[in-house]
Amino acid sequence: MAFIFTEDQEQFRDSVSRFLKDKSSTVDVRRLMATAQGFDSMVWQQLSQQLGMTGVHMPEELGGAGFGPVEMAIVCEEMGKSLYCGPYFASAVCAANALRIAGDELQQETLLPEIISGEKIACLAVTEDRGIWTDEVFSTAATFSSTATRTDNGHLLNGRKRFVVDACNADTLIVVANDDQDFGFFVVDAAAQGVSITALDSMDPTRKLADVEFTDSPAQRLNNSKPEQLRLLVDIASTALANEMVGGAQTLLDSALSYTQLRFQFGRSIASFQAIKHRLADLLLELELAKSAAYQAAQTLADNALWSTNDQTADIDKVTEHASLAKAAASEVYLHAALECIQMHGGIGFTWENDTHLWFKRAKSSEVFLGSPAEHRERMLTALCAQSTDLRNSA
Amino acid sequence: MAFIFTEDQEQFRDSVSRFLKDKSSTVDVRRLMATAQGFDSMVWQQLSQQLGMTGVHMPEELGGAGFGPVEMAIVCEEMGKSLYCGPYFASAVCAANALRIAGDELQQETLLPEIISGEKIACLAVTEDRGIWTDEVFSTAATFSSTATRTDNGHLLNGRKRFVVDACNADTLIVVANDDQDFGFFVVDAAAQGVSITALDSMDPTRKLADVEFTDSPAQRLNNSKPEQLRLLVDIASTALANEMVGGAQTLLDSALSYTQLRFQFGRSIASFQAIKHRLADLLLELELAKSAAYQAAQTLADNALWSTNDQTADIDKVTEHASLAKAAASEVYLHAALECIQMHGGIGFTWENDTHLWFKRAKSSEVFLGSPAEHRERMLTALCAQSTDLRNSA
Amino acid sequence: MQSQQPQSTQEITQHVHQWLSENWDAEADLVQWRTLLAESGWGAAHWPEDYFGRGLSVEVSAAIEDVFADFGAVGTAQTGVRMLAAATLLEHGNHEQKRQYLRRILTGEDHWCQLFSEPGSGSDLAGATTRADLDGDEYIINGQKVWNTSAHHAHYGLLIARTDWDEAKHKGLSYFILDMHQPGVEVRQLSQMNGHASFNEVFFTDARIPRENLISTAGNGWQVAMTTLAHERRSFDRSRENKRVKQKGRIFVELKKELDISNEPYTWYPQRAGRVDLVMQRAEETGAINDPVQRQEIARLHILSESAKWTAQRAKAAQKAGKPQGPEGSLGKLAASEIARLAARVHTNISANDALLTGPTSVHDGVVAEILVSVPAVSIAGGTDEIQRNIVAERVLGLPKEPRFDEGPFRNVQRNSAAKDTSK
Amino acid sequence: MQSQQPQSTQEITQHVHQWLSENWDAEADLVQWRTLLAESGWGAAHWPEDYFGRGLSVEVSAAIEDVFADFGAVGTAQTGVRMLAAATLLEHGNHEQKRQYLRRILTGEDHWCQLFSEPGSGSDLAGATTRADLDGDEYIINGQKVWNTSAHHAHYGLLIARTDWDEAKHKGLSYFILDMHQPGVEVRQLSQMNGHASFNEVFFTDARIPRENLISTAGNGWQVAMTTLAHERRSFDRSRENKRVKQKGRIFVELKKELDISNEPYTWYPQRAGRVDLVMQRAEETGAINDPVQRQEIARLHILSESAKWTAQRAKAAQKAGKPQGPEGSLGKLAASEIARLAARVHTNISANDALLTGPTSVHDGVVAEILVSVPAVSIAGGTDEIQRNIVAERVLGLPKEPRFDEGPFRNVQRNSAAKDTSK
Repeated sequence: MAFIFTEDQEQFRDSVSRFLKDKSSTVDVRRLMATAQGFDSMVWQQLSQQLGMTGVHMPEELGGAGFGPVEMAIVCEEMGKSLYCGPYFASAVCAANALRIAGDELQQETLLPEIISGEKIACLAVTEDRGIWTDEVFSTAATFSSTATRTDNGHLLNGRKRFVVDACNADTLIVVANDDQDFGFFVVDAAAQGVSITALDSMDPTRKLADVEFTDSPAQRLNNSKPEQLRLLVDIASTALANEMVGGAQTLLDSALSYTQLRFQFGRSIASFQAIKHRLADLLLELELAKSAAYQAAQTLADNALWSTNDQTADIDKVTEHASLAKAAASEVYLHAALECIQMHGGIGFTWENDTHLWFKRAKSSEVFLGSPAEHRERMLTALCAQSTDLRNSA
Repeated sequence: MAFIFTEDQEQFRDSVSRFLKDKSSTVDVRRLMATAQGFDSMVWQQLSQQLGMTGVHMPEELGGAGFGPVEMAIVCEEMGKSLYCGPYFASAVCAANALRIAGDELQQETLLPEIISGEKIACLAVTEDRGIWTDEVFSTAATFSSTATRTDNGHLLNGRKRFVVDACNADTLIVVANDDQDFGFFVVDAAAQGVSITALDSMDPTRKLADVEFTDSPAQRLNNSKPEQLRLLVDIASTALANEMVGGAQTLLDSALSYTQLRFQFGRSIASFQAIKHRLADLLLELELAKSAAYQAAQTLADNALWSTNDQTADIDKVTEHASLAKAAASEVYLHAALECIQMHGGIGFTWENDTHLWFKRAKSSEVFLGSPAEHRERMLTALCAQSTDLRNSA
Repeated sequence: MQSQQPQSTQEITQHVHQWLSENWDAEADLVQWRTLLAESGWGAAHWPEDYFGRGLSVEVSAAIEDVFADFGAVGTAQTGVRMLAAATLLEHGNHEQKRQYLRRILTGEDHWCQLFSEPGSGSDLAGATTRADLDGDEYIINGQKVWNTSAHHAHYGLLIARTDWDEAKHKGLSYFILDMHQPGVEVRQLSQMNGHASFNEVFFTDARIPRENLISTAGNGWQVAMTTLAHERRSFDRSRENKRVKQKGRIFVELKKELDISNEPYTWYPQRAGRVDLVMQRAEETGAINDPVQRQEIARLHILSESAKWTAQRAKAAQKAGKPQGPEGSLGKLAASEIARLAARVHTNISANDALLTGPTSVHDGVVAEILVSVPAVSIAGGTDEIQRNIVAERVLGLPKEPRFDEGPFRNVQRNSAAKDTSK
Repeated sequence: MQSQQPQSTQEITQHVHQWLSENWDAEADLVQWRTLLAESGWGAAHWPEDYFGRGLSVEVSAAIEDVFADFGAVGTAQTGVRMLAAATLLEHGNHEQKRQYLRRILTGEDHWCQLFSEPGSGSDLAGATTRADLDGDEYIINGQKVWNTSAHHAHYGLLIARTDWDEAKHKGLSYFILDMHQPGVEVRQLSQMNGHASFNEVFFTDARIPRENLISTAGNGWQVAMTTLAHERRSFDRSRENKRVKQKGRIFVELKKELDISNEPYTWYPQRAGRVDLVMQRAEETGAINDPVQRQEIARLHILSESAKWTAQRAKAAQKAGKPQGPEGSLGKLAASEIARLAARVHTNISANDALLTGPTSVHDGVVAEILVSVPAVSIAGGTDEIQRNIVAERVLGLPKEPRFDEGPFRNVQRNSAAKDTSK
């Protein structure tokens, strides 16, 4: 975006926004979050096929629109604003990018078109145990207890993945597992033998989580798999999530602004109390800073030929620095906005009937998803230090 | 204090407070901080001999008043309020307690009476290099580059100590140094051979710092020296400093309260603006919490027979927990109060003429002195975990 | 009740002990036993002799309660809003009102609820717009109340409603006893974001109150409400009663039912406070205790909660010593908010993804998730942090009051559009 | 000045280049050279032709300045308050005032200062109580101003003073040019807590201003002051001039003297901003970069300062693209305060005890200590954070304005007791 979105991007945002305003009202969100599936297949089909959101960042030859991370981030921001319920993040952001990065040409041609068109839903399974996105998962030295054993007919997968977003809705799972080399990405059909998917009850019912167990499940290795691709995927996912989060925070700020101006106590609107005014000003500042970071992270992804980790000119440390910077900043403002929005609504903000808690819960689940703000700050600083070392070495 | 000061303690506080109001006005502080000595010998003599402040916590048989850490903390709090300039902290708090803890009976009888009476001034030299009060210094496993070599005529001291408070005014230095055992406390005459004291220019001219170098300086080992005594001394000093700091923060809060009520802008006192009101309420909360912690730390010292590290009933982990808890809390509120006080004074608060910066600078020097809030939080938690381990072991 | 009053506290407590030995029966009917208590005057000894008490001091009455506790005997009903109703009636009710309601308050036969807050008047309680219009010998009630704990169990409600729209805000209110069991009163449970439903909404559509149920005089409702609110702040210690129900006997079975109803809204309150007690255990279970960054946050929480505890103890000790209350006494609620918020953050970081889970496979039965979705209530319920800061700033620090925008006839005061309709 | 105006910007700049080739002399006397510039109209080409300019657009004028820079030629004097004086005179001055002052502004012969803020009116500039009383053909000035940068060098001051105490606050002010070199004007340097003295106080005791030095009309002073303040916000970029003085020639020696005076108050400004640029270096020097807890704080600072930089760039890009300014444009000052405060904390933790030292043996010449004692100014100078938050809340978010307590005759408005005396 180079600090400003183009006219085309603004128009694209408007069309996404209008669509979601229509199809993802809080009535829709409340209806869908109470279901096990958690999304509306018809809306999914429309956004994938009519608006091309699922493929906006994918190559035209595979059925995408040929744009990049900035446009993907625009979709995520708007979905964050309306709390869209559906597997966009799991399928279009995480799984599609994993296939794009780690799949060879044939695998991309075979697997991606149906995901881009939304006909199939995929998801990405990474974390194990407590679902922690620790330094090890972030680094290329990660080890996983899930294993892929080579057989004559491809691989057999064994292990357990936790907190997998939208696994219940997935046709295809992209799974990170150890193999005879290091670790790699494996494609597993959700309906395949030995795949057991258990939905988790989460405080945030708008983002569906599941545990997935594999017992000798047939799996196809993505042929260009390399361990360092996991880091890039975390960067992409973090950037997308950061944009989703600033979208959500914007809705919360808007809600607080509108409610405090309507709400009268002691003969005046509560927005006229300086304590409220100043906190809203501070929240605006924090949000605009986090937005800038989220936009910049998307731009840095776009600038650094992210689709190939072989690109020597790509500044992967800058990509990681900005992705984690954005994730840390967005996590904090999202939760802050949610808490302020509840507080400024007073008692009514704590009720089920009021919509604020829907965003509050998404803010909470986004805070821990992909790693905590503290973990991302550490990750960012490591990437930053790597750059300054590079600079010193090259100087 | 068991959560409330006794009538005697309140009376003692009143007399200390009246004395300091009279003898340590900001005019006095400004006059003294501009001098190299930094204190008024006459006032020192009065507070030591007439009011017995220097010995309030020392045994009667050595010329003290026979009270304990709570009364010492009362003096420190009042001194913090008036920003008293003088070697009370160095001599009465740090050095006298070091002698009391590590000296044998004869050494105490020889050295302490003159310090208690204020005729001699002593100071404690611990940190080296960057003056860091790191985990190592806090622990019993510390090593020092300063060494004390045993000779036929006692020890010879070599090394360099940094950031020694009131070294320039000291007749006697108590120095922590390695000896043939582990490390111990050594008494050095400031006028002895090979002692070189260099005053440091500090941003806080109300607390005089110096570097001290020893070259084959004759030194007397305190005969009951044990490494674990350093930890107790840090506890005592931290507790005293915490009380000094909450005193200083109280003055800053009082100043902000009084100025914001007098100051009119836009036809109303600025204290009537909710932004100011609410921040003052928050500051009061933070200060009262920190005060409770500072008082509790003093009481815990008093409750745990601190003068003897041999006492089996003493809960040294509780002492450390509360001392570091109080230091961390007081450091943060002191700086917070100073920043708020400047901010609420507006431009005038940034001028030399206004007194706020005197306390601001003391807040800053207190923040780093004896270790940062983060270091004390870590130290506190370590002591807390040690207790729960004990509890589990004894259960 | 007509018996000669012994002189010293010791004599009284001995007398009560003797009386209990003669009368206590763990197999008695709960209401029958409490009826006996009410008639004997030992169940509320600090109440006046004319109204089921013995006119003794509050201190002696407390000593008598200790005798009951030591003896293992059940006392009068004290849960919920009923004691607020009693205190208000004792101070402002007339003779007929006291005779009519006080006995059944003590026996626990009647449940009560408070009908003060409204959707349009939360922090600003005196801005109530529920209207009470005199029509012959009855007041006709229209409007809505909210945050009414246990209203769905209540026989009677303590209601403030506006009887005069041309008076100033605080002067147009009146205080009533409302019969909850009538067609014009509809009670709806209000679900919270944490899935619990501790409160109700109450809707009035031409509900009726006989004129004799007006407490004090018309227009004096705010003064009467102040009495209720003052007693609300002296919160009831449920732990003693809750312990008692573990004893054996028919009467305790009945008591347990009563307590279950009154405890029900509060089951999530420990989570609302942030469960500081769970932090170290969780940090050890997950290994967060070994992470230097997490240790800092855990330490901050420990510092905050210990300091707040000591501050409360300072306030208590000063009060006990008869000293004027220092600032430390007014800060507990703000400190509790801070503790809860920080605790939620620490629990999130310690538990990471596990913090989200609520189902049967979750950590400690989903308690961490319940903490996270409950904590936001602390800084709102019982007076928002913003109101608390105003109180601390104005009453403790003596700073200027907020400028007023709600003087003059209430009819002309700006208020929430939803609430405006009722003033026509 | 009477020459035919070329048409295109390119033609103009070529013409100026030609003109410079013919006239520029690095060994010239500075004032003589600038007098030539003023008379040629090339030194302030966007000013009117009648007043040392050529009536060209601001854009063309900027292009001409670029030609000067490329050529290495010295332009007109632009430092300090003089350009604010010029802008104000051009908009509100009469013909005589413009002829009298503008030329010597361009040549740099006269220094100017601003006399707006008072001890009793800082955030509330319009609450000024310095009085100007008409006495025959002169105004008599009494009162005090403060925060007057370079007043001790100034020949003239831009003064707002109250001429009518019965008018409303903003309507009783008038705007004057004051001759600083007279007996009733006393200038005192004001020391700051960081040891620097960037500002002055100015005291007036029966100072005199001839009636013809009133700008605009009596009572219109606030409107005139708005013009001055609007230009103050377009801050002058000192870097270009500062670079130029490294060139050789007599004229640059004189220029350097001028710039030294104008730069002098600002030497500590980089420290005031927190010196984020030094953080990583210091963290590596001390080993703090290896401490996980310190790394968190360093990372927070990096996030804040990078985000603020990108936010400023977003605002700039939007402006450049001709888009309406979004909220991001009004937030820079608040962000700068946060950055500076956090940077001070980080520097303190990184340097520990060394952060205190100021003497010759200190780290980097005491720069860390200077950061710590300078940072508190950021959130005050140029509009406190509180004022900024009000502006953001009211102008960007559209929230209600503060209730007013300063309407009606200024004589009756409550103000600081110290300032009250002057109103008698």
